[in-house]
Amino acid sequence: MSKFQVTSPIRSCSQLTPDIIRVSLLAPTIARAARPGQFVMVAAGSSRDPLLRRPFSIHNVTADGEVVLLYKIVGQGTRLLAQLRVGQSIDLVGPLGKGFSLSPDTPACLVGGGMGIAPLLFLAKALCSSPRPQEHAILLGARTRDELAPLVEDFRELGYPVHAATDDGSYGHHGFVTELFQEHSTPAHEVCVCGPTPLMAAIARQCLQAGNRCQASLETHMACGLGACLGCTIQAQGGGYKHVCKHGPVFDANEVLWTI
Amino acid sequence: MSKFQVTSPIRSCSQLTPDIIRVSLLAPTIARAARPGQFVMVAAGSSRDPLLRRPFSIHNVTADGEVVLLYKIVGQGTRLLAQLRVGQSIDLVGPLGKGFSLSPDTPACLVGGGMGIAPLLFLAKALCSSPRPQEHAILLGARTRDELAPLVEDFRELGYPVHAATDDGSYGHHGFVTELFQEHSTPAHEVCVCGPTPLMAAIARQCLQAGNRCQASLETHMACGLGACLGCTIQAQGGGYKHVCKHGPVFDANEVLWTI
Amino acid sequence: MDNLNPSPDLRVNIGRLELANPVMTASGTFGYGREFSSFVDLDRIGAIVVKGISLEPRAGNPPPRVVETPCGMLNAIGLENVGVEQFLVRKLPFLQQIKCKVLVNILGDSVEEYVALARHLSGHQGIDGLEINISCPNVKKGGVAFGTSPEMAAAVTAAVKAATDLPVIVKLSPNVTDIVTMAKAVEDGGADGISLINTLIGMAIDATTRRPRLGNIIGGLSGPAIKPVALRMVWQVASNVRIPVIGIGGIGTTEDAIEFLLAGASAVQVGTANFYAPSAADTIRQGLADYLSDQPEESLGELIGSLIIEDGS
Amino acid sequence: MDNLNPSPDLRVNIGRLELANPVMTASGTFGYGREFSSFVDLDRIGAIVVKGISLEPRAGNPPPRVVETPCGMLNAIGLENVGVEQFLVRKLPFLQQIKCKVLVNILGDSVEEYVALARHLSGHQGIDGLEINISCPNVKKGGVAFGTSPEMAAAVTAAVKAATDLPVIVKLSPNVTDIVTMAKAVEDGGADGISLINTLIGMAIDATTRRPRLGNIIGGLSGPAIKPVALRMVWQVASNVRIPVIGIGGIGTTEDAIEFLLAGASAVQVGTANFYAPSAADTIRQGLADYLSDQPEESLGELIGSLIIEDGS
Ligand SMILES: Cc1cc2nc3c(=O)[nH]c(=O)nc-3n(C[C@H](O)[C@H](O)[C@H](O)COP(=O)(O)OP(=O)(O)OC[C@H]3O[C@@H](n4cnc5c(N)ncnc54)[C@H](O)[C@@H]3O)c2cc1C
Ligand SMILES: Cc1cc2nc3c(=O)[nH]c(=O)nc-3n(C[C@H](O)[C@H](O)[C@H](O)COP(=O)(O)OP(=O)(O)OC[C@H]3O[C@@H](n4cnc5c(N)ncnc54)[C@H](O)[C@@H]3O)c2cc1C
Ligand SMILES: Cc1cc2nc3c(=O)[nH]c(=O)nc-3n(C[C@H](O)[C@H](O)[C@H](O)COP(=O)(O)O)c2cc1C
Ligand SMILES: Cc1cc2nc3c(=O)[nH]c(=O)nc-3n(C[C@H](O)[C@H](O)[C@H](O)COP(=O)(O)O)c2cc1C
Ligand code: FES
Ligand code: FES
Repeated sequence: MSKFQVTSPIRSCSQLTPDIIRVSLLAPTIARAARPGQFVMVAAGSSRDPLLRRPFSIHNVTADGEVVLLYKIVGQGTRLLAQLRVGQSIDLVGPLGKGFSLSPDTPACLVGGGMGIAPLLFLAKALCSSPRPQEHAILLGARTRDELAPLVEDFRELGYPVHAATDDGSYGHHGFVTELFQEHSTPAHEVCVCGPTPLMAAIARQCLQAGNRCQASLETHMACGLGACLGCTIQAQGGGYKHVCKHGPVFDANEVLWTI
Repeated sequence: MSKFQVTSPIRSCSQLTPDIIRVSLLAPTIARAARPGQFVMVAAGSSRDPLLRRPFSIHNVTADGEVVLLYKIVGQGTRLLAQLRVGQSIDLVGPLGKGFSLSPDTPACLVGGGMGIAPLLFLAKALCSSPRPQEHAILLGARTRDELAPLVEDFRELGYPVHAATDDGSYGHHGFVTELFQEHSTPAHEVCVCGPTPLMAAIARQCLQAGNRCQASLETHMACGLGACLGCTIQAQGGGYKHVCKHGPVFDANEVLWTI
Repeated sequence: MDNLNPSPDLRVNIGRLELANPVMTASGTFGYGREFSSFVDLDRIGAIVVKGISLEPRAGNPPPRVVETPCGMLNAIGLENVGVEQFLVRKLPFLQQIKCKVLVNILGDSVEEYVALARHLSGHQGIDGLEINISCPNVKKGGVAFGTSPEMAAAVTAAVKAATDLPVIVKLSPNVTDIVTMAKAVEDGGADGISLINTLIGMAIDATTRRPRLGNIIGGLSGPAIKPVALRMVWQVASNVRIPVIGIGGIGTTEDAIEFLLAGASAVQVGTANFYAPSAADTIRQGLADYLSDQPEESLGELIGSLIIEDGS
Repeated sequence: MDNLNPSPDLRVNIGRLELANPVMTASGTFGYGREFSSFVDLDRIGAIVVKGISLEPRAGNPPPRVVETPCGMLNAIGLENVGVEQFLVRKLPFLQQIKCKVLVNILGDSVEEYVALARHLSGHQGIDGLEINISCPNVKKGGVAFGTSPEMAAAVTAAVKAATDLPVIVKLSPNVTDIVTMAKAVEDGGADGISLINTLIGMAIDATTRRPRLGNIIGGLSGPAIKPVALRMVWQVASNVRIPVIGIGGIGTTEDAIEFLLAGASAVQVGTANFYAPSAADTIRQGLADYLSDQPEESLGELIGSLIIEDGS
């Protein structure tokens, strides 16, 4: 449960689309301790505006101590991050939260939508060493080919077959990843989903009906990421609240009250 | 009296010492309208922290529309400015304030200390075209050779003899620029001084005694630079206040109540 | 894609005062208009509120008068102004030539001074209304600020209303326990509108010199830092009075302005933003027009107070 | 160059409570200490103030509960906590193992609840004092916050003092017209110290969805944005009471802490800064030691209230 604050030099940095960026940061302590599904809190610059760190899933870690993030430019913080260049540093706190938990010999179905694909690569890598990796299903969706194709490649490189869907049909199945799920998931699959809330809610419901165990990685606004501010609440099944940074970000889908 | 707000690309940028920087910005409207002694208000980044623009004297302007600034890194704003590279832009408002006023055929004595040298280069350039440029005296002081030598060169390139003084004696006279003033100024000189307040006060007093006309370029904290906030007050001779951004930054030394 | 609403109607009314659009500039941050004529088309913004004017000229506070704070600034100008006579002679003629409305912000040490100012300023072409700055201490009442006592605030409002035919806006201080009570008091006093907020009282210290950073020790906090407080007070006041409310506090972008309109403000004033973004008022006016042209609403009036509050939560 | 003062004495007293140094962590921003054990040496900071505890567990407010604002943040946590019983069972044992002092922040709906909490929390090893959060509404008095009425604040202070032997700090709300009157009231009520400020009340709106950004609509503003207000109030209060004052509000750096000490605070609490700089409390403690080792003062106590005010200006 060790957590670290590390000033992490940017090792490499690539722009997958005009607003999706992958950045590799040298942070060996975090890289070693990280488990799939965990996240880091990232300081977007040294000014006090923006004030708070931003949470990002750990997209991957490398053997030589790099933590890789995949993010989309959506506001002030990500805009500032995107201005940084190789050699400059980013201040990270992590690894944080509870990640995915999979039994090694159960086949898994990973379902990712948009930036929700980020944590699944790290998870898929961990699953490579499971007894029958070919039994896992990887289902990825995004809006367009540009956003999806480079990510699909990463999973294929790990040796997985990947089923892809795009909203505009420019790559893979024309439609939603939920449709891929109906087609490719089996009752034996343990399901891990990350993406927009409507996607996760739909998958969670389908799993409930079909009897699959399902884990979902949730997002909320976070101030601390450390379980201290109590700001990152979601409504829990059966009443009350849970905190995404501490009880999650990965929850058993049954713990969550899906309101959408 | 035209003022402009211009997003100005950095054309070139050089570090004279680890904390003194000269930057050339493409801002043709401002460059054309600028008079020696005027200043610009510079936005240090796009974040709201720091919130206010920073005032800098116009160090020089070029025929192809560049505004040159010379500044020292002293705090958050100048630190942010110093991170910007050629090709990036800086937002300028200017030219602002009342500059130096010299009658073309009177010999001038320019006295600069530290960053107070910045506006004097632009002034010296304007004086090149006066009937007898060789009658002007240029007296410059700084802490060390590093800080002073490159600036002295600029004035020499304009064809002026320059008298230099450093606090540590590493370049020119070992001592203060006030001592150079006693030696090299004549009763005929119109004096223009810019630098730390104690320097300006001392020169102003010597001029008062000797009967020289003296103009001093003052600094205060400024919020707007436009005469609107009334924040940039100095105490005036004879009571009341004057506003540096509007009545100055260049004042007749007699207008100012020198309290140091 | 066509705009839903290609020529949106930005007009708003503050009582009898009709503004071409809701973008005003805040007192003390826009000089007398002229200072910004290179950056803002003065004919096109809603209104200018000029720097606070007193009966006699005031020299103001000793320097330093301004200091930057995180996302904000403190000022202790001390109400420096040329006095009402000089204002009429030296500043009004320029203001008479521009098309936007002009409000004069007035300040005094006693009810009588406010009344005298209101009389002086009435009946001049080019002055369209008064904004009463009640953040000033009432010298006769032991220096307690008019703006912290509902009774004194109501009294000064009523007295000024009786002394002038001009629309009278009362500008509230946020340094009170209960802003709604203050607002209701000035509404009862007859105010035609309420503007808020004035600055929060703050202080800054230089750890190196161990001295206050302002000559006056304390000063008024303004800028983006105070926006959340301003928005809350505007929402509370607009929900509890019937007269129009003008939102002020940290407004620097079109989005900021929309937030205040949604909270119930009929107009907004741009303050500190004029300093760091001298064309802010113009940018926001244009931004509101662009925004509205994409919305179902046909006029800006429909936006006012249209914040959606989910109930049951 | 030798340090003037190589091993400076950082100890300060808050009444009977002796702290190894003046750096505390603010309630609600440091969990129960454990959450920060990777970043802060809990044995070396002055004191931890734990999240506000009520008699019964509270679930808190619906999400979203936090939103960023310029140089600050709004929170509407709604006082979520495990309740006093669970606190003693589940949280106290860890706190008993660390060397720094522990203060429990308490909150209630009535004087009786505060008294019951004080009784429950007295006599436990590991609890060194109470901090009364009076920003809560008094349900019996129509929901007016204890912290906005001098009488109610004095009453709750006196009642808690009578119910416990622990040192009692009263934490003031800044949302009042006259902070000095509030401070004097709790001093008269018998408080051993005063901490201030709690959060300013603010609001944020999402212009796109036209909805409040917080589930609770309004929330508490904290962070660097409020520092000037906090510093002003600390200075005013410290100049007008005899009991020790603890400064809170936007403190994130050593320089911030020094400014509050100069203004008269005997200690400081680090709040929101813990979120963006989780080792802030440690950094500031070390920073104060380094600072003092270069100053003529031999102990930190000499720094307190040593702001230099030039007279005559
Ligand atoms: C555990 C966790 C893991 C995440 N992993 C990734 C990732 O791997 N890649 C990635 O691109 N993004 C990820 N996010 C989302 C990411 O944190 C936000 O996109 C980022 O904080 C936006 O910062 P900004 O300053 O650019 O945008 P802002 O200006 O702060 O906000 C822009 C918009 O995004 C919304 N927003 C901001 N933060 C959040 C949030 N935490 N949750 C929901 N909405 C938000 C705002 O309300 C606003 O509408 C993750 C979030 C969480 C909680
Ligand atoms: C008309 C005018 C012309 C100027 N020309 C130049 C120039 O050509 N080159 C140059 O290097 N500097 C110049 N300055 C000073 C320059 O504006 C400040 O150094 C700069 O604003 C510091 O910004 P910062 O954010 O880096 O420092 P901050 O963090 O804001 O401040 C660092 C320190 O400098 C002090 N300081 C900041 N601004 C001022 C100010 N305006 N006056 C006095 N003290 C201040 C602060 O109190 C603090 O002690 C000029 C100032 C004025 C008013
Ligand atoms: C430098 C300065 C001077 C001000 N002078 C006045 C004034 O004379 N009268 C007044 O009512 N308000 C005055 N104000 C307050 C502003 O009009 C406004 O209410 C406040 O700054 C909050 O808005 P902002 O955050 O947009 O600046 C002044 C503010 C500043 C920053
Ligand atoms: C998320 C959060 C939760 C808080 N919870 C409490 C609390 O339970 N009790 C309390 O007295 N103050 C609480 N506060 C107020 C802080 O202790 C502190 O007074 C305030 O945040 C100002 O300090 P800062 O600007 O350093 O954060 C909370 C503040 C935040 C940001
Ligand atoms: S983000 Fe602070 S408790 Fe989860
Ligand atoms: S800086 Fe605003 S009036 Fe001079």
